[in-house]
Amino acid sequence: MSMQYYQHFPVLSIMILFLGAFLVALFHKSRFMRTFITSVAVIGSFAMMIALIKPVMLNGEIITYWLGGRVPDGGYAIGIALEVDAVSLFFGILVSLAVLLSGLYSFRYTKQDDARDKFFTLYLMLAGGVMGIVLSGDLFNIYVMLEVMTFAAVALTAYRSWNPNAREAAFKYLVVGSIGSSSVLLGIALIYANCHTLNLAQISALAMSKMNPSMLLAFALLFVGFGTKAFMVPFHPIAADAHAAAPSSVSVLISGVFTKTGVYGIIRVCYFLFRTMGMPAVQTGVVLIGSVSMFLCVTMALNQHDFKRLLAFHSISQIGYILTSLGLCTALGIAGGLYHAINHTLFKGLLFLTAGAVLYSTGTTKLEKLGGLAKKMPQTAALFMIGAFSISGVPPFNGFVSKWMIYQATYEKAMETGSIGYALVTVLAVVTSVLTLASFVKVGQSVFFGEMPIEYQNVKETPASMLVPMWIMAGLCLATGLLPNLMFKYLLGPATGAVLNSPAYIDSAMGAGYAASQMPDMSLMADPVIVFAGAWKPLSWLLLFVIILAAVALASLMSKKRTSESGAVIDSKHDTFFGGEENTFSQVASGDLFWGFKHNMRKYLGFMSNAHNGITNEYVTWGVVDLAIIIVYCFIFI
Amino acid sequence: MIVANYIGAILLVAIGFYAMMTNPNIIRIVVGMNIVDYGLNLMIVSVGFNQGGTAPIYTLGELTSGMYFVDPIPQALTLTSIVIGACVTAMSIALCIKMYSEYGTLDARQIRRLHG
Amino acid sequence: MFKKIIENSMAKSPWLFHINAGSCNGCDIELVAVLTPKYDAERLGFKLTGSPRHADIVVVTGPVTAQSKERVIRTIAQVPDPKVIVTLGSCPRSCNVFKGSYSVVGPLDNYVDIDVSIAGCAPKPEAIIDGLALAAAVLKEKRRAK
Amino acid sequence: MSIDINTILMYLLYALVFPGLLFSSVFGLWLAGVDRKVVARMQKRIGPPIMQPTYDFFKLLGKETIIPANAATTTFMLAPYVGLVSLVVLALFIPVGGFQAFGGMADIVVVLYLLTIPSLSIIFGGSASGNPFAGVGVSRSMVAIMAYELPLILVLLAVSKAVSGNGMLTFSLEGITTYQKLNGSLLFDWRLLPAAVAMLLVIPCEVGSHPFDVGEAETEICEGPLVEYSGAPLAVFKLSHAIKMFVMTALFAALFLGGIATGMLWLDIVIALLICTVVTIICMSFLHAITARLKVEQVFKFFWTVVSGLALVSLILVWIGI
Repeated sequence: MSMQYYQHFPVLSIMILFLGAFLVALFHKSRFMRTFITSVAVIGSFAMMIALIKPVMLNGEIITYWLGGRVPDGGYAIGIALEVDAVSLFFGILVSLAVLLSGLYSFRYTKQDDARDKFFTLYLMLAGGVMGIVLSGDLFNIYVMLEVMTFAAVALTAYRSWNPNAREAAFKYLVVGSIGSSSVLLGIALIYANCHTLNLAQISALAMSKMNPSMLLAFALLFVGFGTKAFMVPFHPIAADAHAAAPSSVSVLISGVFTKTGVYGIIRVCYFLFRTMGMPAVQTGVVLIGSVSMFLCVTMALNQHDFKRLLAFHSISQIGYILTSLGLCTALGIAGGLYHAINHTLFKGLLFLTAGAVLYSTGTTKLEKLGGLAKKMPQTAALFMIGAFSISGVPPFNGFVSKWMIYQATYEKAMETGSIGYALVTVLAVVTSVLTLASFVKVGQSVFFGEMPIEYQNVKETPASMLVPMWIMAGLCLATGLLPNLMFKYLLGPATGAVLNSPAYIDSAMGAGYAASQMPDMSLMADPVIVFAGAWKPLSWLLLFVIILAAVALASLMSKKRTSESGAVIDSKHDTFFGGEENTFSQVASGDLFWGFKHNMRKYLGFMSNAHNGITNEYVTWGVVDLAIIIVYCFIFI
Repeated sequence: MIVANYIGAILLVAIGFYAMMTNPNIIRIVVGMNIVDYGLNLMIVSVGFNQGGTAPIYTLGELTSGMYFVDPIPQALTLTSIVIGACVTAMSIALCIKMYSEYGTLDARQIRRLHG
Repeated sequence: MFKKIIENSMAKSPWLFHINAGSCNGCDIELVAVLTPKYDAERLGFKLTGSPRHADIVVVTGPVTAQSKERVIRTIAQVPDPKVIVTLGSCPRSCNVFKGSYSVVGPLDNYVDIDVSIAGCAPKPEAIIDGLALAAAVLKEKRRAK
Repeated sequence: MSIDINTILMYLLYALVFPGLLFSSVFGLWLAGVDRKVVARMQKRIGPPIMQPTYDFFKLLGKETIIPANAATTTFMLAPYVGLVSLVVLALFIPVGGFQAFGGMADIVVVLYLLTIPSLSIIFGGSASGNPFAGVGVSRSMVAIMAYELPLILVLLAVSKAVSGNGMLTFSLEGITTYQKLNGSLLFDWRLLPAAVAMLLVIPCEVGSHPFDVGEAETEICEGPLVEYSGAPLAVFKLSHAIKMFVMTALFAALFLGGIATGMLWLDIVIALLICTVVTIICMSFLHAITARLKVEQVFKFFWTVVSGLALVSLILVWIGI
């Protein structure tokens, strides 16, 4: 088989990022070179991923690239492989898109920092690590890339020397994250001891026939390891610290990309390596973890007083949605989870970037100190609104479509299994969505609307070079919401099919027929059919919206315009009504905003707030206990 | 013999986690991380160990029938893992130094500006 | 035609905003009495609003005290046009028994133009309804004049 | 999707006349008038004419619009229109007497989310006005949304479960009404009675009527988010409020009384509109006349315990399939 030119793209898209990292370090003196190299690396990586859509997504090819040309010999994969199927490519596109937009944003954003060359070196290392994970077909390679990525992420978290919390956050991140890394390593060792190979495809072919307690332990360890990278409960506190302390463009990567590698890892472990996802016990476990993550973190988010920390908790809450949906093991559930994964990257990226813009302009992200910025930064406020509507699932933005699918998938699962538990998961997901909305109303009221403190009188709109990536993200938020059909055709459909079709993945690496020869049962679902229980046609809905909006606009134009707006001087007519008093600054503090809710939930919220006490040892204890529980759960129920 | 290695590895991991869970001194937490690492390294090396096997470095002339090797891949993995462990340790110690100068203490119970 | 509809609606849906400029509370009680089942001013479309921005008719009671003067003027300014200013009781027009007090700076017509005055201390509810109906007619006229 | 001129004309007709903007406004304003009249009669008053909300609407159109100096102008002016439009779109999706303008385009989850947009428009509009009273109102309105959303989804899921048999799940409103046409209205299914009661309690909270109008308490916080609005935007908000009454009651009629079929479409529609009126009187006017406003934390507690409990009972009953 002659190699097509595009078969080199996976390795090149990783190499270009790492090469960029070294070149940036080499040319660290020149600002132009730094910008140029970074741009070339991130754009090149993204372009190569896009170029792979046609062969992988549309033609259904699986690209297997053996480094050094060491193809499998005698049924054993001795070389290191890069294997790109639709799932890998899906995450690859998602990652490179976030890296590209966030990278473009960083050029201006890091202007206030020192040592910017190191920032871009680490940034590209982080990006390369993530790309390496999602494109690799070798388990140990994934581990190494995981460590590269974690290392870069920790360094970037601690990067802002003027942020007093950065070191603490980075340290906790490193320590608690090391539980995950250790679990992954131990899991890999156990798998190697049983299967004598590190190739993903071969392991997944052999694992079923070699199932024994140590393989089960390896499954539990790998699950927890990748779960740590996805910051599932109870590993969430470190995520909140790290997201908040890191520069915003890095937070975009940590929340939109880093966590996605965890999700990707869980897909690989549960659907490919061990193929345990078919078991009801595993489904229950994953859905349980997902639901707890989504509800617990959204209530934690309601308690926050810092814009970025709030976003961080939401990030984990959304990961909870993704895990819940993926844990259902139905075609609709997988499609919904993957859809939510890409939506999460887009809207959470957008929100982090707006938070960064606020930080850039005002120097703080404390909700209590801000207010009324929409007058000074109208575009940023509009972008924030788009992000907030997307994440809370307001139609026609993208968050709605994926949540809609998740509700259906969970409820359908409930119908299928006859268990009311899954129905309650649907309810929980809806409630979480409302609470998400509530906390973004809080941010909107405290940061962009409400009254403006006097010290922000001279705040300027975000610079254009930062606005452009944000507008692109906002446009994508709307586009992915309006064009689900295209999303299904080009991204989600093939990816869902690939998740359910592990034999094809195996055969592509090991030669045709290998899977059939090694696996006792071949549950092959080559072409999943995604059926919706309800109806939703965003485009025609938009048409309606436009028609009616036009009618209303016409009507309001026809009625005589009687708008009076104040000039520069505030006269008493246009003054805020304050019960007749002269207007003085008085803003409802963000902590008191949902008093009616908090009062009723005070015991729960107080308990949660006390539990997240910031002591590293306790977070480690949670992690280790969680690890132990999951291991025990696996041994009892599987 | 190899069983002793496994038990030792598990013990090391357990000791490391115990240290991380109970010691409030952040330097000792880092030490705990290292102990976990060593446990894992021991584990991986033991996985590839063959009783009586020789080192997997040979020339064709030395090859005799009945000769067998220890698995070289786990050793390579261990090397990688040691390197990574060293990097992580360096990083965390660097952070500890910075934190000590910022907080004036190494006590994890007092390094908790981020909470709630 | 559209203009005509709006003009007619103006007279049929006057919303009140009530300002107490240091009143003894007598007139305030009578104003609320107007909304009770016996007199039911709502049948004419009257409604008490909570914000001056929604109001068409501002009802002021009490002699304007030094403390309340600025607040009254500011609140009246915040009512969107067209608006009608009604004084309820004798106090806002003449300061009544409070005239000459060190703390009274009224009457109100020193500061704003008054459209309708309802006299009495306190005026009867019937008188208040009559005055408010007159105010609604004035409101319509003001709208037409625009 | 092929689009010809006839389809577009039909769209326009549906969207602008029936059951869209014109019809829903007229009927909504009529409902609001009936509501005020009934409350007045219950308090032994004569009450305003039925046309009163219409007069209010046109009067407000003729007033000056003041944009406060502190407000974020674009959001402040845009919010009411977005809310109105989403309500009109919602009116198109909800079947009225079996007549659904756009049948295959929405389901209960879409309705659930579209219902939050009008409330959101009030919230963001109020928030953009920069008034502290509005801030308090925003907070309360949001808590009210949080309060009613839990029982509402429970009700919707219970209904959905009740109508979807033999393994096929249906979320679509069309499917729900079709089922009722075949098997009788769900209100007469005793298992769903608690859900119907819960829905009747959700309606006033969603619409923002007594005793759940915490967000717009005019005597405490000067009408909350609406405090700075005047003129045309306020008129649009009042109109949205009226349309919301129509939409919510029509939703109730579709979910629980969708089985009424006489064979004549116009008669079905008239009956459905009568049901809307009756539901308005029951769940809004009655409650308005006999209760005082609850405090915000009481509203939250009430909805998350009593109302959700009712809905949950229904869900469980439907689920275990008695």
